[in-house]
Amino acid sequence: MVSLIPKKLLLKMYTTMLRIRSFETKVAELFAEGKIPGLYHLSIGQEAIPAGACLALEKGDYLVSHHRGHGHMIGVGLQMSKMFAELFGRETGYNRGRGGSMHLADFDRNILGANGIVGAGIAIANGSGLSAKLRKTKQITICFFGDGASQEGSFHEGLNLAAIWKLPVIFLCENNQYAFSYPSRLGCPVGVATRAMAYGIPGMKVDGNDPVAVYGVVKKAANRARKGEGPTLIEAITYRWRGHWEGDPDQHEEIYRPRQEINEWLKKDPILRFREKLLRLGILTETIDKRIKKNIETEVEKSVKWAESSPYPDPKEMDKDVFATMRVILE
Amino acid sequence: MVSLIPKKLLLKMYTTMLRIRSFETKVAELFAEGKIPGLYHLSIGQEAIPAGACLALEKGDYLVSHHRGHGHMIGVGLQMSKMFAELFGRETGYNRGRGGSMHLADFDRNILGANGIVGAGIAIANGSGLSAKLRKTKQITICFFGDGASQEGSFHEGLNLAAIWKLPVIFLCENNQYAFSYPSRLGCPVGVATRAMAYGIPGMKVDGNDPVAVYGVVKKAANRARKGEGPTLIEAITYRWRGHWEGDPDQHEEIYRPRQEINEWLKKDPILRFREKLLRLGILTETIDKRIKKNIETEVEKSVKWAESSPYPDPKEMDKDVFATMRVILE
Amino acid sequence: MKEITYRDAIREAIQEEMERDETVFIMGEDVGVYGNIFGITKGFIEKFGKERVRDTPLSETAILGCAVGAAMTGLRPIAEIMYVDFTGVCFDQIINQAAKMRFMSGGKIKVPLVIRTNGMGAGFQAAAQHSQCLEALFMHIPGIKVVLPSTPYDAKGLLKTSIRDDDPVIYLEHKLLYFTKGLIPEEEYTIPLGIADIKRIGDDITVIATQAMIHKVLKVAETFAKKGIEIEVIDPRTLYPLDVRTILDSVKKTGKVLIVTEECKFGGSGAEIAAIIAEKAFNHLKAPIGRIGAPNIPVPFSPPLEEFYIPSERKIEETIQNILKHSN
Amino acid sequence: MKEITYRDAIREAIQEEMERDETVFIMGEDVGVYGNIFGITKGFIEKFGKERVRDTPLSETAILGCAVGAAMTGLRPIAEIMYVDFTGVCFDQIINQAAKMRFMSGGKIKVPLVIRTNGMGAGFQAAAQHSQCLEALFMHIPGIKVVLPSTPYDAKGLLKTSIRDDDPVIYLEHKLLYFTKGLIPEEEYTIPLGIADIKRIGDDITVIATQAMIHKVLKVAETFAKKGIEIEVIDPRTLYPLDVRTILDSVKKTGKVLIVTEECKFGGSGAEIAAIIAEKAFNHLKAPIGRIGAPNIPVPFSPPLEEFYIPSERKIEETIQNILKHSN
Ligand SMILES: Cc1ncc(C[n+]2csc(CCOP(=O)(O)OP(=O)(O)O)c2C)c(N)n1
Ligand SMILES: Cc1ncc(C[n+]2csc(CCOP(=O)(O)OP(=O)(O)O)c2C)c(N)n1
Ligand SMILES: [Mg+2]
Ligand SMILES: [Mg+2]
Repeated sequence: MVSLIPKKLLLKMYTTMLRIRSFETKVAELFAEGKIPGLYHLSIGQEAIPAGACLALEKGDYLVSHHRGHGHMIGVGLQMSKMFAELFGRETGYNRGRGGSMHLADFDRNILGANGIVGAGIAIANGSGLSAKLRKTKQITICFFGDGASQEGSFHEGLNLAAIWKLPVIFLCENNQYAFSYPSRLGCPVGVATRAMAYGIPGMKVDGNDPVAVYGVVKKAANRARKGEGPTLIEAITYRWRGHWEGDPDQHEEIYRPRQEINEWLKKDPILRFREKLLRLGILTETIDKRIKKNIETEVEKSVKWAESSPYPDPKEMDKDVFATMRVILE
Repeated sequence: MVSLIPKKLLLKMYTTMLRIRSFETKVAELFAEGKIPGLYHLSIGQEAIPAGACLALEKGDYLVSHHRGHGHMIGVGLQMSKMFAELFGRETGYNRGRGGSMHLADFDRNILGANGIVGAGIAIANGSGLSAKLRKTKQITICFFGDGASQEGSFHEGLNLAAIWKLPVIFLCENNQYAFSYPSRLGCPVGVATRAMAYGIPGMKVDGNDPVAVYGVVKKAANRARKGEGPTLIEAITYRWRGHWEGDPDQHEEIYRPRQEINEWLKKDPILRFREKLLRLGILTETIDKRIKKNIETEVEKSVKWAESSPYPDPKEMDKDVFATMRVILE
Repeated sequence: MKEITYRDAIREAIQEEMERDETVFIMGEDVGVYGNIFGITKGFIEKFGKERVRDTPLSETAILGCAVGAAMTGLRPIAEIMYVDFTGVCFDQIINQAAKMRFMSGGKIKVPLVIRTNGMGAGFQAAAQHSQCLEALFMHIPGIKVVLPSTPYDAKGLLKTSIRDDDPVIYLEHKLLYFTKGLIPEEEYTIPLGIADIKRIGDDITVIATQAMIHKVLKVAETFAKKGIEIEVIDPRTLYPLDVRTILDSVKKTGKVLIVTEECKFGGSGAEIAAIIAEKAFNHLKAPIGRIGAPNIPVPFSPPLEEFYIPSERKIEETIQNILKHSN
Repeated sequence: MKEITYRDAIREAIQEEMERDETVFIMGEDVGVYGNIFGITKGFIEKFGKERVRDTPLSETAILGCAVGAAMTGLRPIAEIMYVDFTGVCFDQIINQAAKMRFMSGGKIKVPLVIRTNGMGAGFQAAAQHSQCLEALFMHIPGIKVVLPSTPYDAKGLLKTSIRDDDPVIYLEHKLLYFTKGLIPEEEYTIPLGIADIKRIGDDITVIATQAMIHKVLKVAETFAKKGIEIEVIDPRTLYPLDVRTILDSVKKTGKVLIVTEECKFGGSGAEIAAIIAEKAFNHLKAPIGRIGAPNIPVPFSPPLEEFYIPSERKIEETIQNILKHSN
């Protein structure tokens, strides 16, 4: 598989993974220092999925994300600076400080947003799918969600509708083994991909710690979608390294995840694994690697600086953002 | 299969089907004459399912029904008189006139009620299932719903929870080919029973116009449930003869159902088919048949009379029925 | 002008807008082949094709989610939820998705979506889960406009505006009104959202009412007129935006006010209207603010119960009488 | 008496009731192994076993449906929905099932169910879908009792009563209050539903407030006290049943009233309270009824926006000042 992919793309996958990790490592740090407010769900350990999946998309495709969505945003090329600005609650953020981490979006790039309600995006993704279909644009929609989301009614209704209407949507479940403290082996014993059978659509399981494998299945699903053959359900197996949210004590104490299990997964670090592969194949060299990392470091530092020095939004302006056609009354 | 079932039970199945049909034929008549108010969803053509399923239950088992629920009520032995009284909106009705057809229930017999919200009962059935499990009573719960309900989120969440907790619940889908005007072959192309695979539980498809076949699968599912092995999903294939609700023009005009299709299904009348079988086996004779029908006719007439002559509830008493612990203020 | 039913007024509005703008489409249970349970979209498939007149499975969350996503990406969906009672199974998509999407995005996206529900209201013996008036729930959620027409004229004009509006609108139809008739212009017209209609002018008392209650109030007003008492009858038509000015102006003129809604009175839309008046027109009030609604009970099935339950003309009359007793 | 946090008061209530009555059990997301996101049920599995402390999948409709069914068949479930915002995905089970089951049955069944939600309220920068105050939605639905405690004492006493109550109760916890402290008796106590608490006695103005707002109002009241102005502060504690008498008695005494809630003001619970006063205590009012709530905007994320959004002590103070200006 790797051999079929242009070197440049492989390097981009690698860089994307690194950028996601650096971004989120910084987020963890800033949050711990009390510099950014809000609730944070980090995807460290899961970077291979957005890196593989987003690079399999084309310009103009729609993306629907969920609460653990920073990786997807970076995957499709959102700017770290405006992302950080959003987390700092600044006017220069993607959502002008109104949304924060759980609502990051960039409509200029058809990134329809993260979502604070588990499973809600699954239903919404059908909308951009239908829209592209009716407007005959060949755009597809990729919808990211977790294993926990596959237990929500919206998963069922959403996948069923997509299947019935043959909508150009890829449902990509990031099975990181837990929905908060609830293990996915309890919540969905048959495996999420198996559930595709309930809708008569293809269900594929893939190593979510291998960006190339993810790229492959998403590419396949994207082709299928673009040809008008309908949706695909992909289950990418991975693991979240950190607590459910920043502040989750499971990060430090053994509450719902055995330390043994975490340690096993740490060994499967998608970035290290891919790095070694690329080095072995001669696509990456230590020098290039250093340069990439240096660049990202600079990018992160600059972005944070810019974000932090950006102005806060003016509360008196909030009244304009509720409706497109009118202001609300601020008393 | 038939040979394994006591004659008495076979006759009871037959009688039950006839009682359901007579009851509902009368309902249609009374509604057409403007004698009973409300919304009516009749199950004429589907009688084999409640007749087979309800007789496979034991005393004390729970039953959860849906909007098309008269058959289930008669199946477990509710009295026609109090059912009619409810439809007439009288104080002597099962729900004291507060509920009507869509909310018929008899808590003395653990009949937890019909429901006006499609799919809602599927989630509620888990509650009586869990209750029996925690109280260690060996009661099981049977939950009836339609093919349309299997498209609701509550179906997914309900079946998943039942599977995970191994609840003693039988989910019996009466696939009568349509959810109102929407064909089940569109809404669930893989077939409802197949969806059991998504939860790792048994899914069984059965001829819903054969009470003995229904009895067989329900008995099996009931044994499984009672042994603590968890839920079963049964899909009983059948057809509704009448419109979705009384007043649905499809009853008389060809709107969403081809006449051809209806005619095919009319030939598969579960009652006539079973009658012939019983006659052939010598279990039923023409004389007995006539007697049964005569008795039912009398029962229906008497019940209607009693119901119609029962008093209406007193509006001033409604304030007592909202809460168990207090009256509400009537202004 | 032509005479038309409320049902047909709604149909005309949808049809005209679908003809005018090809990004408008309609989806919902039984809206296609069946043509909607009240026949609103009968013949639409033939006219607009199955792509724009979409029968859906029984999946309200999927319907609304799809509509939200489509509205965010260039289309103007009309999503139908059969009875308003069924919004319970897809409530998140209304209150947390459709209504908040724009604000959460920092005002960068618009969501031009109309959610129509057929079955507000009691009077059909459809019992507790098919008879509710739930406008108060939607009105409390910022980000969605709430429209509840009471006449064919309003129904058509407001629906056309709702479809053209760039914000999510929940358009609540009352089942008892579908076959009531009224006059509408032959030519095209629209009615802005947020403008109350003074259905009758008067100086003695202001009665604010919505949907089915408007008609009862108008009848009662006629009786009073015969006795020389002139009732001003105001139909807000939209609860959000709410035409506070028209309401306050009238109250300032009459000094007496009664609010009549069919919903459960407790915590209903009438409470907000009363509260606004109590805050903003207090010095003009000459009597306690009267409020009529259903008791705090689920809608009962049995005809005598339901009749007792729904606010009656007699009750309206008596309450007005009582308020009028207060000296000026 | 002992000092305890609101969080621990809630834990004690659940624990004591589970010890007292073995038909009481608790279910919800992350309530078992994790012990609830705020640690409320930490150690419960060890104490009561996995059968009575049930971790559920991410399926709120299934959670509530199961709870309704269990309540109908002899158990007393406590069902937890993590944040109140998530009730949108299971709203039907609350408004159409739990709340209406008894009435639809003709009063023949009882549904002794407590729905607890952890996360009412803003102040955590949790943004639009994790910060709402939705009490007004539930209050409008007949058949369910609505409890919203503001202190550890109220939290424990009201929760114990709710669990013992034979009717469905929605018990709304405010996320900002979990780690506030207060005194409660060592011995067992309960607080009846429907009895407001006069948190401070005064003659000059009545301020009615709930949850987090109570604490702001009490602080403001102290400032006024220094100037010799005595504010009566009333916490209804339950919105349904609502203690109308205590509210009206106070208003009749003071003649001036301000209602302070954190929810969006428009169509909120404060509207109902204002409307009742405007109807029932009109002749005692000496000033317009004041009402403070959040603007009609989804809860914003950014700290300065959120701060502006949540009703502030300053705003409360100024509004009281304005109302007091009206002559007696
Ligand atoms: C409807 C709803 N229920 C519960 C929550 C609280 N919650 C947020 S994320 C989460 C777990 C989600 O698990 P999963 O879908 O597997 O995604 P992951 O967090 O593992 O990436 C929960 C319970 C929510 N936000 N929305
Ligand atoms: C949540 C909800 N959506 C829609 C309806 C309106 N409705 C009532 S029955 C029905 C069709 C149900 O189909 P199915 O489950 O197959 O049962 P059947 O009527 O065929 O017996 C519809 C759409 C409803 N009552 N509840
Ligand atoms: Mg997960
Ligand atoms: Mg059906």
